[in-house]
Amino acid sequence: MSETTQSFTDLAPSAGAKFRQRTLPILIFAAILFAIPMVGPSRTFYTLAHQMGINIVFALSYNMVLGRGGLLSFGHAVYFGLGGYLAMHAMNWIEDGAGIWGSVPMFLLPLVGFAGGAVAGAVIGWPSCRKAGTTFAMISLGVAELIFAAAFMFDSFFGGEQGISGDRMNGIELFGLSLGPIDEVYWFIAFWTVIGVIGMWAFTRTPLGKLSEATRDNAQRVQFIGYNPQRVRYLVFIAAGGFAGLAGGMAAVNYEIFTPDALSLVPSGFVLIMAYVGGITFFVGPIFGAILLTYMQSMLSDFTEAWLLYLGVLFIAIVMFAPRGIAGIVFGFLDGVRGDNPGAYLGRWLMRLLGILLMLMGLIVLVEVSVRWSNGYGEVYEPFGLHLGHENVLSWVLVIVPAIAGVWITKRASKEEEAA
Amino acid sequence: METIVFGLLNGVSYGLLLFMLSSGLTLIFSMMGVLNFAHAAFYMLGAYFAFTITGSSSFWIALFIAPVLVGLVGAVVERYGLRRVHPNGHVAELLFTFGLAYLIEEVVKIVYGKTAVDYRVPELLDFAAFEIYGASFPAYRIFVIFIAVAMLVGLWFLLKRTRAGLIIQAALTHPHMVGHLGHNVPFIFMMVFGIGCALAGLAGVMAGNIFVTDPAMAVQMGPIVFVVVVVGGIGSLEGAFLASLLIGLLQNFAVGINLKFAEIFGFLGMSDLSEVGRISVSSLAPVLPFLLLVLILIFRPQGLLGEKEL
Amino acid sequence: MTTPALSLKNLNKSFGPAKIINDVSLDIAPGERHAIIGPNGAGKSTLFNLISGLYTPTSGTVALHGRTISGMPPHEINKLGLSRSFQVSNIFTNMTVRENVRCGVLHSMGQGYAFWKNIGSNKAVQQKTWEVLEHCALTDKANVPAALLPYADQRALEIAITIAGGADVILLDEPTAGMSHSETDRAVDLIRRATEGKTLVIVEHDMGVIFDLADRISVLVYGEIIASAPPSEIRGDPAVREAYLGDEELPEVMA
Amino acid sequence: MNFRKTAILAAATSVLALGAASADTIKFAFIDPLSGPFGPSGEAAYTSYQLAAEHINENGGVNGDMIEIMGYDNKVNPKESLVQFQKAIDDGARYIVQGNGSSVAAALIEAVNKHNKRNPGDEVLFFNYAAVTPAFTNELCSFWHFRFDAHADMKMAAITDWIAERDDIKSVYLIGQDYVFGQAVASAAEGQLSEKRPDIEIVGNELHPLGKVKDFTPYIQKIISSGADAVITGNWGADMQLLMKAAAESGSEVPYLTFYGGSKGAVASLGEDGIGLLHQVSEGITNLEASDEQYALIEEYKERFPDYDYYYHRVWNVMDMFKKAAEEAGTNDPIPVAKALEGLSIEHAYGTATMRAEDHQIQQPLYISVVSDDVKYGVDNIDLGWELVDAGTISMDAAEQPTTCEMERPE
Repeated sequence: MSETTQSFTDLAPSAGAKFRQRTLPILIFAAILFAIPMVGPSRTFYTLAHQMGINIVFALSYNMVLGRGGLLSFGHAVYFGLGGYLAMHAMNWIEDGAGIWGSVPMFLLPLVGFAGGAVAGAVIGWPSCRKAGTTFAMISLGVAELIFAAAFMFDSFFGGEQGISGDRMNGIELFGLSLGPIDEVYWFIAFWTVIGVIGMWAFTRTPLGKLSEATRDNAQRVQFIGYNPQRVRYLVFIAAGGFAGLAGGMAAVNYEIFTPDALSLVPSGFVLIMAYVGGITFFVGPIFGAILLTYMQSMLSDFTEAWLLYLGVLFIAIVMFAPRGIAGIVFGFLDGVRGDNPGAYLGRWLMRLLGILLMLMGLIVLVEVSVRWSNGYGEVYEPFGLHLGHENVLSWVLVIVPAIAGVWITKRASKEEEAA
Repeated sequence: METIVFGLLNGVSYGLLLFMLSSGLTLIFSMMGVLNFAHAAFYMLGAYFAFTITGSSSFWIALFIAPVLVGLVGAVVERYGLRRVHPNGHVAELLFTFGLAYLIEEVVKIVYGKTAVDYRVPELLDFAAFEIYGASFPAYRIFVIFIAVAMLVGLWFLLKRTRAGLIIQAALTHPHMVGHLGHNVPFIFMMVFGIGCALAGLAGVMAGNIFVTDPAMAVQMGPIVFVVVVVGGIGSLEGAFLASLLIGLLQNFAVGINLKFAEIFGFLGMSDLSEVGRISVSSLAPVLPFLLLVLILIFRPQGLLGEKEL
Repeated sequence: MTTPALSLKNLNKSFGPAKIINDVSLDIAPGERHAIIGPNGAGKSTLFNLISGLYTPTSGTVALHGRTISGMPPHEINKLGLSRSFQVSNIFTNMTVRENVRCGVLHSMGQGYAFWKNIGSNKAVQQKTWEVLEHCALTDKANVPAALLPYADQRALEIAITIAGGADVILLDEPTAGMSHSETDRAVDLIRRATEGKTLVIVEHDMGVIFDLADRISVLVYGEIIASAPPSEIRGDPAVREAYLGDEELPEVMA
Repeated sequence: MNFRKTAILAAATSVLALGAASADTIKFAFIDPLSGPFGPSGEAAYTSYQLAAEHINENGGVNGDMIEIMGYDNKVNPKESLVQFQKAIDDGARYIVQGNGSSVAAALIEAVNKHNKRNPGDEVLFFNYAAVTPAFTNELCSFWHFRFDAHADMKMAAITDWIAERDDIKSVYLIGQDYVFGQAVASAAEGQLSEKRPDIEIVGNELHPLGKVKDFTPYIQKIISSGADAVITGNWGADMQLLMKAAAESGSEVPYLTFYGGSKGAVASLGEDGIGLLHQVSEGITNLEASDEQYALIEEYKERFPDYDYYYHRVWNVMDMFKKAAEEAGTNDPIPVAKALEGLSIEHAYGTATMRAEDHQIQQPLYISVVSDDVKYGVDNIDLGWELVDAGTISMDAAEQPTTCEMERPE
């Protein structure tokens, strides 16, 4: 082959491939965002979509640190929160209209958030990025606790428990959007989500983005190709802080309020789960994770009070059985179907799916029956008109039989795969 | 004088409680490299198991059985969960325990209900041991100190005087060496994880009735254990002991100091009307450990007595 | 006399009580191919780590083209034109071969820590990456993830990354370790071509490779250089023979 | 539990019982924690709303319409509350009820104000049953917000009133959480005490970080060595329970006057040690003299929801006042109901409650009670319960506080 390779251009993907792999997905993503308002969605849908947009940017920014940079952070919400707080103050400055703020459109607030997150990243990253690994993780934990505690001490910036609130319908209108009604906010969120996604994708294509991956893989070797890994980590950390701040700025406009909870360990843990469940080795992984987990967080609690338990099970299942996350499952499936023997692959895949669904069914019956038993309000789990009390033998049959069948089927699918 | 005596007494008793909780994590972390986020969840299990056993028999039986049960749960978790995740690296292991903490809390809520259970100090020890400056010091706290010291001695004996202990000790400082020694590494890991969890369970048995036994107790204690382990230094039980006492004393003495920043830094022109000036040392006490954690990691990453960096 | 490309003066390194490098002094002229040999545990890798900045010397200095580099961090030393490879393949496993080499190229092309440029649009970087790949016969594997490469190709990639930055002093740590005969021949050929006109310092166990490549050989035993001379003289040196007594490789080649 | 489904089910059964099939439903969105660490406190209120709504529905509803309580789990997070708020509006809710967390209440007040401004004709009302930050009916007051709980300064007024009558109390120690609420409680206590009993010395004013203290023993020892005759705290949640446990353990014997001593699990965690130690201020306790219907209600609640106790008496006030206002207005639409609520009074089981028109703050008598083992109704499924202390009834006038509210009313 080497004889036929005449120049470097042959090594790079062709223009067509570039379009298919890089431009097209972004175009499709933008087209979906553009099409959503056409179907006349409800407020709930809009609200969820906004939350998803914000979480997509937030989770992607987290993955710049974890997936691309190999740094496990327990305090990423600090940058989201500080960027958001700054944007919130800027919102109020715009309302006051004093000085330069009178001429800043509300639409550009996420840029203020970006600046806030990046500055916070620059200050906090300075001591913490000197080390990677567990040291970094522990520093991020300690810093997150300290900042959260500080949030309740400095009311002038954080507004105490009630936080800082503002009104987004001020300042100059951009693109004819007053940002009042929820469908106008949609365009704002959609615009910045696309900007955030493109921005972070572009970052992976820059020298610094590549060096970040190199540092993750082998920090020692990076030193011997002329780069300082600490500096690479530090710069990536600032950029990630900036994009987290961008998401914070989006949240500031969307919710018009920021409270200290936004800085706590809870959202920091949640963004970790979003990114990991989505798949940290893929650029799009955190997008999947953000969409799924945002949905779970806001909608699953309508159906079951044990939603945190299901979330825990999902997370552990992903860590144990699908470390490449949902994106890994999706791309693995696509590869398999395009593989040598798609029929057999699909068969195994369906079998495994069946097994997983059966196990899930057992789990759901177990959890729902137990939760009601534990509450003691005399309620009974009644799916599809069945009456599944804890004293009903059928309940326990419906737990054990599907669970065992599910385990057996999945095991068989795995064996077949090994054989294939 | 009162401040000093109270600070010492409470600092030591709280510090020893922290040591009970963190010694297990030190073992696990040093040897397996797993930052067990679910450690505090095992502590909670200890308290709940003790509550159940106390209900059907007595506290004294619970004192022995509950930690063993927690240890068994830990061993099972290691065998069927952690071991599977191990090939994917430390981050995956850490995330596994992260999810496990969620899961244990939710299961506890289903089994024991969402609110606090009535887990009491045993009647035998429910009296004031002595009284100083009008405040009584409960006998149970003395018992806690006694148990913690006994545990320290027991651990020390196990590590320095038994063959298994020597292997574990070697593994603490040189984890990669143990495989070469021809020992059954997975089995050792399972044992260490189980023992570590049992120690957390013991702490739960002891602390659940001093504090409140409810599903939030794990989240409450979670982060502070890491502080102890990291500040103490990897592979060093002595370090964890020192760090526990240090943090216990630091917090308790800070509570006794009513000075505000404005009074300390008044010479810099700080007024007690400013937000920074209004902060008092005692109000900072509970966040001091985290400050200590960050400072230690920046200036002495190997911890107080650790031999290697994280 | 011209300034030596690399000059070690009274270099010492101790780890606690253990003295690993003992008063090593050595000058290597520009363009020279210098081999360092010695029994296992003699301190060869430690010496490389001292030169490349991974370790700081206990005492003594290292100078690159007359400029003291000891005490500098590795990335600064690399910027001054010294590059090294590793005994155990030390590559970016989750990236493709092309990306690996490109990372090595970046710095010399003035790309710095840029986050405003597209890495794919810089023609000079692409051109240079391709040249290095071609040099190391890796073009047909350019888009393979590095972790999936066969061993010999990983070693080639190791060298490719080392030379990619265009350093004029190259340190190679056992580049042919663990290779078969034919693979070794290819590797030697590659090293010869890749280091044309550059200063090369190489640690090797394979004496065939050494005597084939080197202009001068230094023998390191227990942290001390006991001889430093052209290959022909080294063959007859009794001190070297004594040091290698019992070692199977050297006598066989020297015979 | 499928909260929404259960509530619908409850509403549906009561509709069937009446045989009135044509009635509309009035949708109340209950936005509070229903999972996670604060789940229990949300659920205790949620179950109260359910029972109150059932009773109203059984008696013919409001203007012939049935009430439906829809549960939305906000995880005590302000942002999540706003998401749930939008969901509630989508589901047709015109009344929002919430109580846990001033941060959430502040976010909801803002959100409701903005929603009503931006969506005329679709107004919603916010019934706050437990968020006590005084600002909500002072500088932040809103026409759309009604508070059915005494705010922090009113509760403090009740506590200081009681202390003022106790000549044996010469010194007081203040301890609270270091954030807006805790600070407000401390300054209210200082201000009111110096006015009512200038001779009382405040021997300590301690603020500790919110939810971070594991062992309160050192704080208690500071209290003991200060020689205080009484302690006032606005602590809630774990900070309240751990404080009281440490107090009991260290043999502290002075009264601890708390806002939230009645919260779930606090009495149980103290056990007998709480007797005579733990005091609370509230708008009613189950062991007050009351009508047989009230006793029956308390017993029915306990039977239906054995995990919880009849604690949220004010939930019944919310629902009864709503019913009365809507019937006076002759419609269930929010704006007329809001106008009818202004100045409305009802007689509830433990006194008269009046919704003050100028700031939408309820005014009612308050009660100071203490843990006792000689009670009709225990709490937390043990034999201990709350008993009124001597002179523990604080009249409505004594608890009333001035307001700075300047309310903007719609045309």
